[in-house]
Amino acid sequence: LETVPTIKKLRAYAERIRVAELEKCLSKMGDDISKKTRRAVDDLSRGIVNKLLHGPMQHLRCDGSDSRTLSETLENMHALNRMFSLET
Amino acid sequence: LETVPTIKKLRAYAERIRVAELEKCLSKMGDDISKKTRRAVDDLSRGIVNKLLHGPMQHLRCDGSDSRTLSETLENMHALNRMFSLET
Amino acid sequence: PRKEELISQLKAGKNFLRNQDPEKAFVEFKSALELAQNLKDPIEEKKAARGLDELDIACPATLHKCMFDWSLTEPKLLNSGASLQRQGKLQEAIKYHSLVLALSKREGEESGNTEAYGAIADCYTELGDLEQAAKFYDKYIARLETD
Amino acid sequence: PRKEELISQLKAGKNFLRNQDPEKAFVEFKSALELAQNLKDPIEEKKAARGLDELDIACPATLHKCMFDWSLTEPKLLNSGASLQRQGKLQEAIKYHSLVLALSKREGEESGNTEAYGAIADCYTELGDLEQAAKFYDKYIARLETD
Repeated sequence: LETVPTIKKLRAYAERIRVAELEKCLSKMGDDISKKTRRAVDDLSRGIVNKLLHGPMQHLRCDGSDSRTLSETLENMHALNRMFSLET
Repeated sequence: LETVPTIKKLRAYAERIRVAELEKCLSKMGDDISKKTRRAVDDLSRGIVNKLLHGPMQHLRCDGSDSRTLSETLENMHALNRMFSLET
Repeated sequence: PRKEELISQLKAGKNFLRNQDPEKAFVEFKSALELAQNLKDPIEEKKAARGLDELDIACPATLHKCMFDWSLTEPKLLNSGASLQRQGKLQEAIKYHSLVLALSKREGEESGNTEAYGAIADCYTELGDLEQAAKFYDKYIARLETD
Repeated sequence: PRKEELISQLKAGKNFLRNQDPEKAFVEFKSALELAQNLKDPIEEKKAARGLDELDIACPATLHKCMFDWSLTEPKLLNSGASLQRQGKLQEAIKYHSLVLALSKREGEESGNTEAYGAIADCYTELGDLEQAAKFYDKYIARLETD
């Protein structure tokens, strides 16, 4: 359960990037895009983020049934905190 | 320098996801998209991947000037190897 | 008799709203609105629309106009939930995101569920209920690889 | 005199090609091609085109047709580099990606450089030259946050 706040912060970190890049893309495409295109672009941005986060997220949620898994999960958490500057 | 192969593997991992999602998106959008749209969508996919990878990549390339940084960099590498199954 | 049906739907909607059951309230107000439009009864139509508006506090008042098109409704519900969450109205945000889960099941279009599970978990984390948060994050993570 | 210029450009292009300097070879063959087209000299035009084709081994033979439009040329060069890399022709792949770096500077459009730096580093990693790889990864990483 110690890793839960890290999951939240990592989600927020990725979402900020996703929204910023999506807005840049939409402004390049102009106003006259179809609903279908809008949706495809949104799905693209979510698809990439979700699939990239899948591994790290999964490794933040190993149930601590044996001690090796628990300590590894905490190491993963520390590494993610460092690499994405999530502590602040 | 031990982390160099990890950088390569992580890049390849992310690129596979990017290309797969981009192809899904383009097939949804159909054949009649403009060069501008095609480019915007490509930039979107690269932008998200690059900005998400920036943190981890940077933390794989701390120069090992003091031992704390070096051991942290190696921990980051091990965590990334685990989380993205990069060892195989 | 249809007018009576309409009135009982409005009453039921209000009850569900009071008992914090937004999904059922949504269904009642939605069919009341349709019925009132069929009966060309502007007063009752306004009541049904007001019920939907109440349900959708933070949401643009146009929600009920497009609620029959799930591809439009879903992002609006997710946005409303996110905006409530930013305002610190966490319980209400959870209700909105749960509504997405409930309705998406009925609509057979579950692509927004990943986001809904994640957002609900975020709210529970902010509320300090890490057990519940972990439960919803697990559902979120399980969906990250699907489309 | 223009015909002489053309012939000397073709010669220079071949020399650069032999000396493994694809950027300079590209420039020579490209202006020779333009000149031959202006002079309506189909034989020399074919030679210039062949020089460009040789330069672009793995690349579709249409490369020289669109090389004046950088937004078309750049992805082709990056693709050719990637395809050479997959075939294990690592030195050649490095040359292609270096060509992107050199030409993009001249074109003032450097968005493909992130990918080129990364790909060059990948090649050096495969070649076992981790020092060079690290140098190029550092340039790659420094660009990851730009657009």
